[in-house]
Amino acid sequence: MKGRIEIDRERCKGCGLCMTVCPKKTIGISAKLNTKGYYPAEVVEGGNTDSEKSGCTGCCLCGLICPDVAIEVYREEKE
Amino acid sequence: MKGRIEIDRERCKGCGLCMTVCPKKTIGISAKLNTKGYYPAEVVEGGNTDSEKSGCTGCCLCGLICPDVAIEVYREEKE
Amino acid sequence: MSLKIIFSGFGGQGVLMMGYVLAYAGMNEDKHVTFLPSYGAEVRGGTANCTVVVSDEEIASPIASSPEFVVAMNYPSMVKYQNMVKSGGTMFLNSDLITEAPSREDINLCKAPVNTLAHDMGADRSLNMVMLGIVAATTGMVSKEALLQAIEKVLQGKKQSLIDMNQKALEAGMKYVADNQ
Amino acid sequence: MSLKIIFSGFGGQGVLMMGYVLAYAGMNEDKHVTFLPSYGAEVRGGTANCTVVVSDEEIASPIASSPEFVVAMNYPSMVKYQNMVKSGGTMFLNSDLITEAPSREDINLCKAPVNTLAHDMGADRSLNMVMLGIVAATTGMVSKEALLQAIEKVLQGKKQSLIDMNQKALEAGMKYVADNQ
Amino acid sequence: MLALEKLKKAPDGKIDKNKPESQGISVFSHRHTGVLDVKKIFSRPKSLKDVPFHYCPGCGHSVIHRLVCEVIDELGIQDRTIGVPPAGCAVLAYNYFDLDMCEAPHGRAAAVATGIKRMLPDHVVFTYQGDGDIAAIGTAETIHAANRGERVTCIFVNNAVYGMTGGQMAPTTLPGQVTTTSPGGRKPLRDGNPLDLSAMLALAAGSVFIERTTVANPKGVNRTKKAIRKAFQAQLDDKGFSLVEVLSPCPTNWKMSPVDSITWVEETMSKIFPIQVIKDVA
Amino acid sequence: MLALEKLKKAPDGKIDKNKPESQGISVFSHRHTGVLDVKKIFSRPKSLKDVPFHYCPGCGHSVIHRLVCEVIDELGIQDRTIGVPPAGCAVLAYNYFDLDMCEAPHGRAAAVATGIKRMLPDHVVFTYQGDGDIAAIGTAETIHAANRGERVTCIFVNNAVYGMTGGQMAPTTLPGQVTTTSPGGRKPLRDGNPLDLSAMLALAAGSVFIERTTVANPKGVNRTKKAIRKAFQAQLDDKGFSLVEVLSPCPTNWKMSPVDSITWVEETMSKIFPIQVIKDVA
Amino acid sequence: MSAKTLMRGTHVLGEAAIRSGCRAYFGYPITPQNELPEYMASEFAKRSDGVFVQAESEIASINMVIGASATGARVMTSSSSPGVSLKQEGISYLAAMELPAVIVNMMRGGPGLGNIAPAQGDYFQATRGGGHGDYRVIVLSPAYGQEIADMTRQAVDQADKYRTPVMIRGDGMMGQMMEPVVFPEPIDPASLPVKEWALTGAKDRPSRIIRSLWLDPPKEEELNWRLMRKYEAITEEISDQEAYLCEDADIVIVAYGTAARIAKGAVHRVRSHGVKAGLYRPKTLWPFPGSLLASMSRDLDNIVVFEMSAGQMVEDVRLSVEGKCPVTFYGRPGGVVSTPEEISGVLTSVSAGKAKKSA
Amino acid sequence: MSAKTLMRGTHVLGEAAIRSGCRAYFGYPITPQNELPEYMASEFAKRSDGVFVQAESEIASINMVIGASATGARVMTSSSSPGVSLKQEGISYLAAMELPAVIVNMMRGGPGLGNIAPAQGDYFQATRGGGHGDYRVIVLSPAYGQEIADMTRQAVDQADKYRTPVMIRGDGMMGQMMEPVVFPEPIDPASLPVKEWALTGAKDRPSRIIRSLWLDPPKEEELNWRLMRKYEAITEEISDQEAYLCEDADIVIVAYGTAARIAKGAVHRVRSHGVKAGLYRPKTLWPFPGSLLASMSRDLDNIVVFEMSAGQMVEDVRLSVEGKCPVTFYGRPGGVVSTPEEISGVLTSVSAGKAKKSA
Ligand SMILES: Cc1ncc(C[n+]2csc(CCOP(=O)(O)OP(=O)(O)O)c2C)c(N)n1
Ligand SMILES: Cc1ncc(C[n+]2csc(CCOP(=O)(O)OP(=O)(O)O)c2C)c(N)n1
Ligand code: SF4
Ligand code: SF4
Ligand code: SF4
Ligand code: SF4
Ligand code: SF4
Ligand code: SF4
Ligand SMILES: [Mg+2]
Ligand SMILES: [Mg+2]
Repeated sequence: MKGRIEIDRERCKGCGLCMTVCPKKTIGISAKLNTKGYYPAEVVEGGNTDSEKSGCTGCCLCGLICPDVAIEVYREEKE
Repeated sequence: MKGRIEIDRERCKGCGLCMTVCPKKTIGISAKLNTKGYYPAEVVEGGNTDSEKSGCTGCCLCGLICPDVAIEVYREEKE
Repeated sequence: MSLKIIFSGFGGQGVLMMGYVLAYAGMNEDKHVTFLPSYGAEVRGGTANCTVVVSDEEIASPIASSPEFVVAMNYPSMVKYQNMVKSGGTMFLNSDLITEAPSREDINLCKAPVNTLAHDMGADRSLNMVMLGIVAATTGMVSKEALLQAIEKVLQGKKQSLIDMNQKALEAGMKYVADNQ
Repeated sequence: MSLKIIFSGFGGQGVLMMGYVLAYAGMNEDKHVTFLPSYGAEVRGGTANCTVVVSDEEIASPIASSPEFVVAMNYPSMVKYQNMVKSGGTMFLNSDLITEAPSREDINLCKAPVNTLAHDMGADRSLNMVMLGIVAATTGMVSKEALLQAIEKVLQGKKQSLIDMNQKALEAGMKYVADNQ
Repeated sequence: MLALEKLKKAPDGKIDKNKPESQGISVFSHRHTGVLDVKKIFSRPKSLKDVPFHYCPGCGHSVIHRLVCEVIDELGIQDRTIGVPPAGCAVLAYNYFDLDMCEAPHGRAAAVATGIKRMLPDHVVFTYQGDGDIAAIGTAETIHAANRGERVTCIFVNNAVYGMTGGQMAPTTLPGQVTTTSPGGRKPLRDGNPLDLSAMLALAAGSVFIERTTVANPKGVNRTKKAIRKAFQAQLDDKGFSLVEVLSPCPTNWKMSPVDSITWVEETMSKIFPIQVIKDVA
Repeated sequence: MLALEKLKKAPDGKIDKNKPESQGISVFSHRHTGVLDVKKIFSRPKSLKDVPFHYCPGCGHSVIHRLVCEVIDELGIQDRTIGVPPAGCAVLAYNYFDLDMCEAPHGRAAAVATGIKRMLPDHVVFTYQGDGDIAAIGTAETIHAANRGERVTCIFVNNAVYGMTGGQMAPTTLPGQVTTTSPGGRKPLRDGNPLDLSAMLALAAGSVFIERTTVANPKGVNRTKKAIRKAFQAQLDDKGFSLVEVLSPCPTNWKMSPVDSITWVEETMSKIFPIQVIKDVA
Repeated sequence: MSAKTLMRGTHVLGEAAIRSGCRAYFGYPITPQNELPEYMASEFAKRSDGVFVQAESEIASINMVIGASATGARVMTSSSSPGVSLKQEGISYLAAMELPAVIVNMMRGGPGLGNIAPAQGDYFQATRGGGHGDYRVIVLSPAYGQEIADMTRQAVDQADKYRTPVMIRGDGMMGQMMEPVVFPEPIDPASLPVKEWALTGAKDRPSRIIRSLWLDPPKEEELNWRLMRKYEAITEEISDQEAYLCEDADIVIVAYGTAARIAKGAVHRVRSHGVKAGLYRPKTLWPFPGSLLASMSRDLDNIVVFEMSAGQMVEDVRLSVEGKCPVTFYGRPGGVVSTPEEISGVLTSVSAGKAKKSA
Repeated sequence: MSAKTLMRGTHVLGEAAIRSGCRAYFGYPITPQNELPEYMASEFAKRSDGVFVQAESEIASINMVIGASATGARVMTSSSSPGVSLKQEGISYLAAMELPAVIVNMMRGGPGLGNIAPAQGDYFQATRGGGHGDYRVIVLSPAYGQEIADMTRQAVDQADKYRTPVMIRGDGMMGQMMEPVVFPEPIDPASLPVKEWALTGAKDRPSRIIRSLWLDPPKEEELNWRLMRKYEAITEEISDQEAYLCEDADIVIVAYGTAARIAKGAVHRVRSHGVKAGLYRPKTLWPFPGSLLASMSRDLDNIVVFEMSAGQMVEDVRLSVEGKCPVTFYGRPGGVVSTPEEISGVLTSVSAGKAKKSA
């Protein structure tokens, strides 16, 4: 299964919880402040969605734990 | 064992609890009001202290239950 | 005309009902009335009393500091209220329970053995209505009809026999006054 | 003479400490001082600010509605306070985080890259004392000695290295002003 | 106005009964018998003031007062015990307990006791509270005192009703029980259920001894006294919070005779509030 | 006065990091892949207003807000649900819940909810309360609402501290935990013990469903949602009082990073407050 | 029933409230007002459309009132002095949230636990707001059984009209005393106008919030000034008093509630001895009906304020009169009920004092 | 340490209380006063002779105060507006039981939950008694850091002397602001006079009772009049104010606490523009120091009352002045903090209005 997430960098407060729970380690912390003054989470540069191993599976764990509903999760499903 | 009780008829409110608990039925209710307007408990007329069966044993049950500490109990003990 | 009366006694003597019936009767005669029961649940036991004012005008104060009439159903009540009665007023005493006389000279006394009277008619618990009958006949505060009707209203929903008994007791009280006049 | 200054920035920039050290120094120079921190635990996050008044006379009001000086350590603070500065007053800006200029023409600007300055001396977290040094050197509100002593007092009980670092940062700020005059 | 003096009749025997008799003590006639020694084995404790109670006939409050005083006398702590009475029928408890006492606003006895005990840790502090006081308005104060493990003792008089205010529903009123504010009987769906505060207090880590007893029979009276003694002892031993809940008759508001009241406690009330040690880790 | 304009330096790379970046969304680059259908499987629920939360980074409150809204949406009861926020960090909850909401004074949410529910028995009424709110000042109101079996649901956010007022000791603060009012760490002998309100509420006859969960890990989040759903369902089924206690991180007052906070919940806090169904008779 | 009934004050209050559409009562026992909750309990047990909850405390009851009122219901609570102190936080919230509610205080002797006798020591608490912040509560003071019925109707209506808590104040005597009463016609709550602010579930409309938190001071200030404007309107529209035999009076006694009845008795007495006395009886304690008194005061020799307290309303009298006439206070705190004789003595001696001065 | 220290108001209060022999604090968190309990917690954690209890509520804390005070200890509690409302029942009890206690209210914007900004909306509550019954509480209003220290000492002493609760009132600004303070010398509680009424166990003496229940109205009345005599003595002995630049003033602004500081700034400003303004700052709010103001008022053109409320102390000013001088009110409720500029504007326009009228 393949997934994809969107992180709203203005909603994100950089708590890092999503990073911690992501089994695929596809999330990291941005090097740039957002306008609220937080370093938001972002999809890791070079995160490889094509790889079954390291790519996002759409497991939603990040979304579940995110306190700020800053993450939306999409999953690719066979029709 | 032989006992004896004293009922303070002015303290007594005639609740009748002592009567109910006395195993020897040596307590009754007076036919005369006390100055508070209650019919107080009294030792039953003809209560026979000499009789081992019907007389007061000094078991204290009446004293224990009396809400108004209107009863004092004495017991005759061998020296 | 405005008449004030205090009913007093101990709980169980129906003291409040006396006052209530009187006030009710007064109301039904289109008089101004107030009925003020004693209250005080914060201390247990003790006496009961109530004050009734029956008046042709609006009643300013429902408190009877010097009432025209006092009814004492037991001894402590007599002691408590004897000094309040207005000079020239009347004190009604339940002579079954009150053997001493009040210490005042300037008031009338109306003694009646209401326990006995009620007992004799087989209505031990209606001693209050006997006394009320005596009060009504003596003071004329309200009419007999109004009182009989008031008893009916007040006991509405209770057994008819009870109503009858109370009405009879009231009449017995009034008759007692007539007989002894 | 009575001078009012607002220090502002976000939490973690040591804004309150700037004000506290300044007030402490003023007190030790026997001036009248007030230090008024912002408070508001009932809403999370947001900015921090404080107001310091240093005066030769009793301070009537500790509130600076039009302060002579404002220190803004980040952009939102500049936006918030730019209109409050007294005409002819000075705004101190942390130019590392504030690239735009305030919209007013009638005030002086004193921009300094305090993050950089602190970073360059290996004391990232002492950017506040750098800024305080700049403020002190520019305004002359209190003496250098009083400030150095205040830092020592305020950090009493902490590690000596920390005290040294903060004192050095203060001096760095003052030196920066001298160098760039 | 009639002068009705003359109407006075001699009352008959029956009515005579209603007349007050002069004061006196009714006793067995034989005070001493032969060589036997006569000892007074039951009378009022020393720390109970020698005044009549104002409680209604058959009320449990005064029995419990006596038991508390007996325990205080036996422990010899009258001179260092401070009591906190409630607002409730026992509001005048200080008229009976010969102890230093500090009134508490309705329900707040546990907080007042906390204030006293914290300042005088070597003293013995107890509260005396009704079910409305302790289990309704005072719920929070009691639970938190227990949870803090305050070294105080609560005497909790459960009579399933608001006695002092004239018989309203209490938190401990039984289902179906008629009170002035549960006119058709307490309906759990509408009015809630009897609250078992003692069980809740047992869950508080700071409580060490909690027992439920009754004074509705002599055995219960004895057991109540033992429980009170244990509760005070737990405090003296600096163990924590202790409480004795006593099921206590309120004939007046139950609209029962005193004798029926004790039967009701035994047969009905103690079914819902079982007599038992609820917690004992003292 | 110096004109220091000229001093402006170009910031180096490191400091550049501090500059705000314009708004944007960070996404995986491939939105669609081959014949697969891309479905949004996780986003904000409808009854949660689309505004940013004011809570601190890593705070559990907002997760719990989201879960309540998800349940409300799934049950289709947004138009007949009324919420009661607390005084506490969630005091502004009405800014997030797109529901009719009525503020309650600190601790009194259960009483306010009772008032609402009694008037609108067909509506769904819930309170949202912190541990200080529900288990300290609101102890009595909560216990008695449960005891009356009020058909309301409490969401009880246990973060072991007074969050809003700046980190004072709460009734649920753990032994040894440092707060601003337990400076050397909570000492049970002096400050009392962590109070288990949920266990006490389970003793109330009117409570039908009580569960303790956490939002400190994704599994806990799922379980919390299920619990909230069960709690609301118990209310919809007119069964009685329901409550979900959620262990929730407060990084700010615990003075921990958000990541350390969730670890602390899992490793320390849930030892004292075990994750479990406490009562289920719904 | 529009016939006369003989009923005690507490029952009159309860019956009048029900007839005014009040279908919710939340309370906690305290003497001397227990007959009111008891009446509500028994009436609402008889009908299916009324809610009676005996709360675990006064605080719980006032907060249940907040909740019930928020749904748009007409709602009442009652208590007596110490219990009313406990409701102060909640009353401040009601005022700030602009929620209607009727709160009854059958005052007793205080401070502290005091006693249960009739007293008027809670005047300040009611009229100045015993709670925190700038708010006012409409305070109605009936003195007669009929007025209890009428003012209860008024209280329920005004609470809704102004969206504000209204307090009815009596004492044990007012509550226990029975007088003949004719009740107003019953109102069907369903026929009342819909409250556009009430919480009924956000069905087909935006969600609603009832709150009192305004973290931003200007917003909070806005609320405060809105309240003040409302209070000004209330002051203009409802201030009310009975001015009895005041037209030709040289001396006026100001008293309310039970004290006013006693004072009326005293006025009759002294009039019969030739002292031209009148009674000024505020029916609304807040707003205090001071303007008529102020305009009368220039022509008076004396004003006597009589309260069953150590002196509280006397401040409102002084604020109204502002020195235009001497104001004497006579009070009996602690539950002592004066007699008309006693008060006529006061009136006589004050007017004699004045006579002497002007002689 | 008799050296100057820079400390926030709440800490000054705590430290001064400890130095005044206060060894017991009971409280419950609420902004903006949390730093006071926090200070007490940390100080009493350091020493063995102090008791700090964070209670489960404001009600519990005021009742712990009752208990602790009953043992003779010097004891303090603190809160802010809504929390102080909850303490009203307990305060009425303290007054009735004649127990000393210090109660701090760091007021916030109200009514209801309001906000945490500096405000003065609880003046009535404090000075008129938000609780039930006839009682008063000494109310002290510091305006400067040093005064917080001094008045705390005074509060603790007066509470004991008069056996009455004393309230210290500030607001968030007073509590947070740091100013240099010199503390009074510490008092050893053991050196204080023994309280003959305190509960210490009935050892070798008759048992003692602390109570407020007097079922018999004459007894309760006796208590009330005893309290009233005490309050009269207090009024005579401790009423206090700062009259600043009032000697030659045409216009006087009356303000207390934070508002008084702002007003002082305004006085300076308008003086520099030729308006002869003075500041009258009550330091005791109850007893209100009205006599000096009354005697000044004939010579004034105007009195302006400035409060951070919708107008409460203005009643005390009017009661003092009784129409001898026009009284204008200016208020900013809800936590809005005026600037000295704003208030000088008010002074200027009021005095201009007056000038016009008299021209
Ligand atoms: C704040 C407050 N609320 C209410 C009361 C009235 N009140 C006095 S005692 C009491 C309850 C009595 O019931 P309980 O505690 O069970 O004691 P009991 O009389 O049954 O022994 C109440 C409600 C009060 N005095 N103070
Ligand atoms: C009567 C009253 N007392 C105190 C407060 C201050 N206060 C606001 S929130 C709060 C407690 C916050 O703790 P908690 O309930 O655990 O919620 P959290 O912020 O941790 O979510 C307190 C004490 C208040 N608003 N009202
Ligand atoms: S959905 Fe799962 S795999 Fe994808 S980013 Fe989130 S946690 Fe990682
Ligand atoms: S969990 Fe949410 S708020 Fe936290 S870092 Fe990830 S996206 Fe940002
Ligand atoms: S002591 Fe025992 S036997 Fe004697 S009277 Fe009492 S109960 Fe009866
Ligand atoms: S138990 Fe006591 S009060 Fe009751 S009847 Fe017997 S002696 Fe009298
Ligand atoms: S009312 Fe009940 S509890 Fe109170 S004294 Fe009477 S019997 Fe005892
Ligand atoms: S203080 Fe704690 S509970 Fe409050 S918002 Fe911040 S993290 Fe959440
Ligand atoms: Mg009880
Ligand atoms: Mg919390």
